[in-house]
Amino acid sequence: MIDKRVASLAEAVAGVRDGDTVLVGGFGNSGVPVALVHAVLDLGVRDLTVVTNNAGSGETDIAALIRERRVRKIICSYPRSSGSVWFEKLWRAGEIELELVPQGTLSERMRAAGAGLGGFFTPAGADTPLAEGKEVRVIGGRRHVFEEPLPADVALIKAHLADRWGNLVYHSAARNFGPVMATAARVTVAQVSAFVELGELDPEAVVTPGIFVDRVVAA
Amino acid sequence: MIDKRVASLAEAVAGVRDGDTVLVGGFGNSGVPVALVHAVLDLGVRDLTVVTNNAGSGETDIAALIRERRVRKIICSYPRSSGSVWFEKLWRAGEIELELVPQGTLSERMRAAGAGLGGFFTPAGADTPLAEGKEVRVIGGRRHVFEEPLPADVALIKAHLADRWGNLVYHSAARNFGPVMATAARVTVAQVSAFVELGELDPEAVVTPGIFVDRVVAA
Amino acid sequence: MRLTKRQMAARVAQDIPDGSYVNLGIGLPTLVADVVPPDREIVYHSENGILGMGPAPQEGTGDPELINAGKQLVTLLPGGAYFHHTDAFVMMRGGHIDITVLGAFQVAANGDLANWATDDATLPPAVGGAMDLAVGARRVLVMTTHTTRDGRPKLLPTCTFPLTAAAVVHRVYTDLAVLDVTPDGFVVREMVPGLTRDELQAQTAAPLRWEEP
Amino acid sequence: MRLTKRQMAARVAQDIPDGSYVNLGIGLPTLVADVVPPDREIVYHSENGILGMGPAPQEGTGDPELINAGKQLVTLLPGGAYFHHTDAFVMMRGGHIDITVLGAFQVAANGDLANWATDDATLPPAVGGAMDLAVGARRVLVMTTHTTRDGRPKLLPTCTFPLTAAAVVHRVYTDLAVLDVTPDGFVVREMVPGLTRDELQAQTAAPLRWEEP
Repeated sequence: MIDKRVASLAEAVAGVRDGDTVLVGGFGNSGVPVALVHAVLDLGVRDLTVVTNNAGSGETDIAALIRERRVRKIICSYPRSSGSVWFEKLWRAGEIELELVPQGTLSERMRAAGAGLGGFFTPAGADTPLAEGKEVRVIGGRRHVFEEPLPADVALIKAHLADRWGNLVYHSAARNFGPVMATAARVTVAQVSAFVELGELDPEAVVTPGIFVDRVVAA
Repeated sequence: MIDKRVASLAEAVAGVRDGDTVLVGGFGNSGVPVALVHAVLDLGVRDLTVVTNNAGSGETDIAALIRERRVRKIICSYPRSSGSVWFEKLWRAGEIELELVPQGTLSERMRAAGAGLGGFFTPAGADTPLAEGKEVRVIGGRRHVFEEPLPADVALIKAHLADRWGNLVYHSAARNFGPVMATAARVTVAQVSAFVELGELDPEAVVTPGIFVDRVVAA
Repeated sequence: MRLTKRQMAARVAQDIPDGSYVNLGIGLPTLVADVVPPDREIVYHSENGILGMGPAPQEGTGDPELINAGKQLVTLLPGGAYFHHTDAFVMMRGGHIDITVLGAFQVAANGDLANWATDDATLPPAVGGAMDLAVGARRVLVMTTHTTRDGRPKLLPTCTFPLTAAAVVHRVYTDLAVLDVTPDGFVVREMVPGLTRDELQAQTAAPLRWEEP
Repeated sequence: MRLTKRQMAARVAQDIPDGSYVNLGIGLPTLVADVVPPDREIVYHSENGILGMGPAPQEGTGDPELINAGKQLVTLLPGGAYFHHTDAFVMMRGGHIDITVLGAFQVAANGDLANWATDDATLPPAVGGAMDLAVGARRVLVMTTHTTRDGRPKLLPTCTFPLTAAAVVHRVYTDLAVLDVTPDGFVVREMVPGLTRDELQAQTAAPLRWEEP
C-alpha cells in the first residue's frame, strides 16, 4: 500500500545530507515551507546549495539557515528585500556564494530537470551580463542564451491538502514554485495544512500528482 | 468588457486561411474538437499544415480534411490506426507530407513556442532516424537532439466549460493536448459543452486561464 | 510643472485598452491599476501565479499568501485564476501579456532597458522577473521620472548600467513627457504644459525628435 | 513448453513491487495489469494524461473520453488524477515512471530497443510515445515472444530495425525465458521447464550467458 504521510517533521526531512542541493518553495513569505526548513536547520547539515526565489527575511526559515552558516551557495532571482539582513551580511563578507538567475529561467531550469530535458534556449537575459560565459545563439533573429537543467537532491514545498498517494492541491498564490520544484528533486517533501482521504481530491483539480511527491507531513 | 464567447462555429473559425498551421487537439477520439474541424472544412481553406497526435479515423473531422485534400502536411506522432484510411491512401500516393515527431517532443515543441523559448535538447529520439539532420549534443553523458519550437496560426481544442474570459476546464482524459495547444497558437479557439458565469469556475481548478484563449463556442 | 506620480499613472492608464492582459512592475507602475478608467476591464497578471488580480484587501482582512510581485496583499476578482510559477512565466516570456509597465534606471534611444542593476557594487544583485517580462511582453511601457533624483538624465544614447533587455521599450512616460522609441530614436509625443523643447532636451542625454502623434 | 501470453504477463507482474508507478505499452503489456497480485497497490500511468488508471468499465458504461494509450476505455481509481499531455511526458521522460513494460520487434545485447518501425516501407511510420518512455522510465522491461511468428530471433547482437532508444532495456521476458541485459550482454535468469540451454541459444541470435539470479 502506498502511504506517503509521515508523522513528524524529523521523518519528513530524514536523509538530507551535507552538500545537498535543496529547493525551497515560496515567493516572499507566501508558500514558504517554514516548518520543513526549520527541520532541516535542526538536522545540522552544512554546505547546502539552496535554490529559492528570495534569500530569506528576518530571523526565521531561510534567513536562519543562512545565519547559521549552513548555506554555501544560494541560487535565486531576488535575494534583496527589506529583511534580507543575514544574506546581505554574509554576501558582503564573501561567506556565501550567489548565483543570480532570472526568475523565469530559474523555474524553467527546474522544469527542464524534472522533464528530463538537457537544457533550453531563452531570450531572457541573453543581452545582459547574466549570459556571460554561456552559449548565446541567434534563433529567429533574436539572441537566446542556453540554460542548463537545475536538478536537486531534495525539494521542500508547502501545499494545502494531501492524500496518502501524495496528491497535492495548493492555496491561492502559495502555489508558486511548489509544482515545479516537486518535479525536479530526487526526494520531494510537502508540508500541508491537512490530510484528506484517498479519492476526496477532485481528479480534475489535483495540481501536483503524487508521482512527484515522496513524503507529506501535516504542519 | 471581455467576452470571448461567440455565437456560431463560423464565427469561431473566421480568419483561418490557406496555408495556415492548425493545431487540432485530441488523442484518438478523445478530446477532438469535431465541430470546429468541420467548421474549418466548411471554410474551404487549403494547403493547411495540421498538427495533431493522430491522422484521423473514418470519414469525419481530421480524416475528412485529409480526404478533401485540404491538408498539405501533417505533423503528428502516430498517424496509423485501424481507421486511418484516408491518411494512408494519400500518403502512399505521395499526396500528403508527413513529419513524424515523438509524442513527448510534439507537445514539448508546442510548449516551447507558447513559452517563448528558442528550443530544447531532449534524449527522446536522439539515437534514432528521427534525429537525422538535427543537432545532436552529448549532455551529462547522454545524447540529446535539439528540437525547435512549433508555433501555429490557430489552435482548435475541446474543453468542458468556459466563462466569458475564456477560462477553461476539461473533462477527464479529453484534456490531453488542449492546454499546450492553447499556448502555442496566435488564435486559440475552444469548443465547450457549456458556458458558466464569470466567477463560477474555481480559481484553484482553472486548467487553461483565459489569457491563452481567444474565442469559445458552445458545440 | 511636473506630473505627480498619480498623474503619470493616469497618463499611462489612458493607453491601456479595454480587455488588456497587463503586468505592472513593482513600485511606481502599480499605481496605474488605481487610475484605469472604471469602464475598462483589465486582467492583471502577477509573476507569482495570478491572473485577475484585484485591489488590496480592506485593512485587517485578506489572505496572507495572496500577494503581488511587490509582496503586497491583493485580492482575486471573479474570473481570476491561480497557476504555478512556470506557467506564470510562460505567459510573460511567451508573448501572452499585452502590456507591461516597468520602472527604469535608464532607457536608451534604441529601446534598451536597464532597470535591475546600477553600478553600486555594495548591493547584491537582484533581477526577479524583469528580464523575462521585458523580452516577452507584447508592449513594454516604461514609467519613470525623467531624470534621477540628482538631476541626471535617464534617457540616454546608450545605457551605462547593465541591460535588462535590448531594444524592447516601446514608449516612455515621464513626469515631463511621453516619448516613443522609434527606429530614429526617441520621438516626443507629448510634453507637460509650459515646458519648451529646449528645456526637455536639456534634461535628456539622447537626442530628441518631435512629431505630431 | 512455451508460456502463454497470460503466463508471460504474470511473470512480469511478479517483478512489479507494491507502490510502483507503471506505464504499460499498448498490446501485450496491457495484460500485466490483469495479473498483478491484488495485495499490491500499483499506480498506472497513461501518456494521454492519467495517473491511477483502473480496469475497463463494465460493458455499456464508461466515459467515452476516458481511454488509455491503446484507445481502449478505462476507469479512474480513487486517488487518480488527470493532467495535460505535456505533464504526462514530464513524468515519462523525466524519470518519474518506475517501470515501463514495452513490446519489441528487436532487442540488442547492449539493451538497444527497436519497437516502432520495421523495414516495411509500405506502412507509414508511427512512433507515439515509445521513444520518450524508453529513454525516461527508470526501468524498461520488454515483454515479447522470443522469436517472430516465422521463427526468426528477436534478441540480436545488434538491432537491424530503426532504434527506439539505445541501451535502455533492463530485462526481457519472453515465452521461453527471462533475460537481463548486462554489460556482458544477455544473461539468462530463468527458462521454461524442459528447455535446454542449447535450444534457447538456437532461437537467440545474440550470445547468451547463464548465471544464478
